[in-house]
Amino acid sequence: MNFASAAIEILSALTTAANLFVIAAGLSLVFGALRIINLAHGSFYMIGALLMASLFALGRPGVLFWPALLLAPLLTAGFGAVLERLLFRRIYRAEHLVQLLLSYALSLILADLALRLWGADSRTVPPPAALAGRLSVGGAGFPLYDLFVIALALAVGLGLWALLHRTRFGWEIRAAVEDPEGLSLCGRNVPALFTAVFALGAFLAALGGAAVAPLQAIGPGMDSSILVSAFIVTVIGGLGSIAGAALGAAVIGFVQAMGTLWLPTWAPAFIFLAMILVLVIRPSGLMGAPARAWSEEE
Amino acid sequence: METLLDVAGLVKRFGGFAAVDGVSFEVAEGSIHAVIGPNGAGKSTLFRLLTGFHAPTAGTIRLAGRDIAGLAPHRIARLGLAQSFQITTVFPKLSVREQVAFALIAQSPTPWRMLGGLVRVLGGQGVMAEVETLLAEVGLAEVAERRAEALSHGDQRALDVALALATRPRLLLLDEPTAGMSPFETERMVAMIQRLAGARRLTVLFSEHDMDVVFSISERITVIHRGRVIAEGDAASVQADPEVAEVYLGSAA
Amino acid sequence: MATRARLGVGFALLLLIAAPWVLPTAWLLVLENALVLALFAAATNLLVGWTGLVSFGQAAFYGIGAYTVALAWLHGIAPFWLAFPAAPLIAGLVALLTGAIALRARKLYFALLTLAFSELFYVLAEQLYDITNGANGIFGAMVPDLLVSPRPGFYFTLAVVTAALALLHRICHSPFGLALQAIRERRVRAEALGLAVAHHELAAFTLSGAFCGLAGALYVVHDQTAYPELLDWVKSGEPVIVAVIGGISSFAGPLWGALFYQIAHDALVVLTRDWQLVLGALLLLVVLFRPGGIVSLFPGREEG
Amino acid sequence: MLEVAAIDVYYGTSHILQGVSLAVRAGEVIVLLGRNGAGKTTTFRAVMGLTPARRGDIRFENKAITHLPPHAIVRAGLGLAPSGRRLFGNLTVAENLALAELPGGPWTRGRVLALFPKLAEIAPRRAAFLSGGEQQMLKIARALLAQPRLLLLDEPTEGLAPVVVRELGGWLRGMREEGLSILMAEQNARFALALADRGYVMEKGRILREGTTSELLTASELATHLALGPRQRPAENA
Repeated sequence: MNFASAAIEILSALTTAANLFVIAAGLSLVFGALRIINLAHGSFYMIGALLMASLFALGRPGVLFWPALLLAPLLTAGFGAVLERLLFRRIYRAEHLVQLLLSYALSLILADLALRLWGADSRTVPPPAALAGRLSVGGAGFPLYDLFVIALALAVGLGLWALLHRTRFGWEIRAAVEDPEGLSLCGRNVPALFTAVFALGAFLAALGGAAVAPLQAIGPGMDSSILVSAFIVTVIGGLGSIAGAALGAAVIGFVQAMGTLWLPTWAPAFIFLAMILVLVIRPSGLMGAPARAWSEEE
Repeated sequence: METLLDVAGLVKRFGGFAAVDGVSFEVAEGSIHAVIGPNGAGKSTLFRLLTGFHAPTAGTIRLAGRDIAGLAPHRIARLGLAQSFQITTVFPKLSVREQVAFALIAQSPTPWRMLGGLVRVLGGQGVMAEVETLLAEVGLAEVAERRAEALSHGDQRALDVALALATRPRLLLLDEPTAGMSPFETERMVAMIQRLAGARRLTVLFSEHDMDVVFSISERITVIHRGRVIAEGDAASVQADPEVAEVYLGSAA
Repeated sequence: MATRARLGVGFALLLLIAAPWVLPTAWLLVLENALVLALFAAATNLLVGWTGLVSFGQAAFYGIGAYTVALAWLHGIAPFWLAFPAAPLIAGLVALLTGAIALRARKLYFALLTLAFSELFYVLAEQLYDITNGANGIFGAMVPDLLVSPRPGFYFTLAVVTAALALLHRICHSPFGLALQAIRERRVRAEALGLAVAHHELAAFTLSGAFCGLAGALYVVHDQTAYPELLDWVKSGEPVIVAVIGGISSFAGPLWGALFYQIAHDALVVLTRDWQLVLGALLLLVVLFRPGGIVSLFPGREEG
Repeated sequence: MLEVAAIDVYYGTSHILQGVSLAVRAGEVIVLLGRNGAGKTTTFRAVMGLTPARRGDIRFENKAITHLPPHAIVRAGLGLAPSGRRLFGNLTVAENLALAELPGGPWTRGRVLALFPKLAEIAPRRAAFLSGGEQQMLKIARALLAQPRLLLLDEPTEGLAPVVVRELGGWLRGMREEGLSILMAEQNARFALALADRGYVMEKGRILREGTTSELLTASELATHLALGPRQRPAENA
């Protein structure tokens, strides 16, 4: 393997990792604030991608790419908000088996509904003309769209950091991670905040799905394949930590790139081995979420 | 009387904060001994150190001469120190009889020996009879078939004590045994403690906020405040201690 | 067991023994599938329902049981009658080793670790092409002819499942089973009472893995094939869902769940393509409104 | 201004409060005395809607608040400074304060910082790293910024050094002069009674006694319930 193709392989792995970060950040955010495990997170990713494909197809080829990239996640976020009000709200205090099963049940239902609405055929969305080319560096042609996905993930990461540390909404989320009751004593409507956080999580999953549309075929089955990867990233980083999600995505990206270069067939196994290794050494991930203050009181 | 529990120079720090800051006291075999102190004095931490749920930063805890500081909770339990908890911690979905039986068989060392039938492994009827004796002793024979979650608060606390007794302890640790109880339930619990200490020759170490209970049954009282022992003695001497009064009534602002 | 329960079990066994002479072959196969699933679910429930350990990786042991029989045949290592009893032993051994690692984590992290192990074995089965035929799977005459014909095959499965369930029932209702329930209810208190909790959890994990392996070996008897998806986490979800739908707090729950699930699945797959939708909706309803599962619908039958 | 009428509160199946009634009039400082586990914190939780009462009524300024969610109760004019280390430890002091500030009342961050100048000094520090006194200050400041007309203080002296306790007394007198009504739960009876107009004594989930400060200071129950004197116990020779 020469340098050029190795560089492209690495970029491709980085692109996957960047996109995984966007999705895992949503999963982690929802876990941190709501203490809920959402196995339907992959469904939001799939719905985002499918909506992207449908919205894109509404206009003349290429015209609606950017509006669809924004609108698909927004619509999914709205849908997520509805699900939070109807279902997830009931199980915040339930044991994790109930949370796992309820969200798994939901993912089954959504997978079937998606199959009904969009059919079994896979769809494609071409990248916009401006990003269709390659950037030539040292004999290697990097697909511009891959670079865009990486830039988008960086923007999402910075945006989330700014949101969490520089806005009142972000302070509320961070406060809710520690002590939702205390937040309600500050006169903040915590249930409404939780709906918003859940919607934001769905938004990030769907954004990941919409952004990945030009890179792969869109169709049924996307949900379960991404879910395991997103969970690995989140768990390696530590559930509930956005920075952890970034770190987890970086670890997975690195492992995947190295695996692809040297032992392509074993790359998937390395990811699981990495997760097992991290959890054995640090049973709550690299940057596990802080426990809620009041649950530790004697 | 022999010393059963000997605590010397016990310290537990969390970060920079010393919750228990050099506590020493002795509990005589067969006595009823109270540890009291205002909220946040360090009683809960002290109890967690004794039962092995925290490892001490420094100091020794000797149970019948053997240092148990830092041992795992189940090891300490096997050495004869049992506790009932401040927040009732019975097993909600098991029946009263089942969980007392469980507490008895939990003393058996390996999982593999427990795979057989209940009665056979327990060595015939003897152990089931012990379950019934224990239930009668704490006054729960009539509700033996009920799930613990369906019991009254007082009965749950009694069950909690029965579970601790099932480990055949030498020292029984009771963390606020009458907390949240009605006056009637409180009297039942007090009577039970006295009966156990009398009939079973059990040593009882307990923490308690209800001073009536403390002064009516304790032979010796250790007062702690801010992680340190500030007074020790019998009821009369502790009541007369000005520092204790200060700690409990507070000082005017 | 209460007299009524004994009578119920005896009656059910009589029905099952009569089944090959009454049911058409297609339905006999459905029933056979249900028996294997019942064992898989009951074995998983030893962890989920009894010990309170939610594992999303029991398919690993199911698959290992299946692959033991299939690989022994493919490479001529051992005859079926040796490979079959070896399957639960090997699955149990792997469970012992992976459990020792997975049980270091708690609750959700434990669930995800079991899932990771399951996926790891899945990848191994898929990538070790020279040994396992990879994604193509293994198929062929790996089972003695006798067991392939419907009636003897059914009776063999029935006999193995009955014996295994009897053993599992015994375990669940032994002092060991009581200890597992105590761990589920309040782990810390069980430890304070002197129970070696970690050893008990590992023992439960190992036993569960062995019984899952046995179920996997029976799957091979039934379908004469082994393929990587048998080890996938989606497969791991199946016994958990079956147990929950049936009712995890009783021994009989997963058995009823398996019967219900298999019949509903095989009937609905013919009628509609929305099996997943129905299953998801059903699971949702059970989790939200009937946490006791199917068995909680029967009057006066809380414990099995 | 606050009327609690015969409320019953349960945690799961255990009956914690049994027919608790109390009242606070505008401008009063009321103290709720009682041992650990007497039900003081639960009473506050019920008033704030954190553990809603199963029976009985709670009215604030003649408006029923029994079944309102906590944030609505806060916005109706009630504030609680909870006991223990209930702060957002990962947020800075400044963030804690900004989060707590609600518009439309007398308390601004500037005014609160004037009352607690120390908080301005430590504004960039994470709340988890504050001393006990600083934490108490921040908790009270936070509760004030929600613009309460009645402030509930749960164990304000808990874990404080004597010097800080005296200082706390000063803050509370200051707040009272600003026209704030205060309902305070305390174990430190002398501290609380020195500040209060009236008080209630709780035991085992019930109100045992109500009276003015001077009545309570001399009442023999107080000595028996809070302090060390043994009480007559009728049937106790089992």
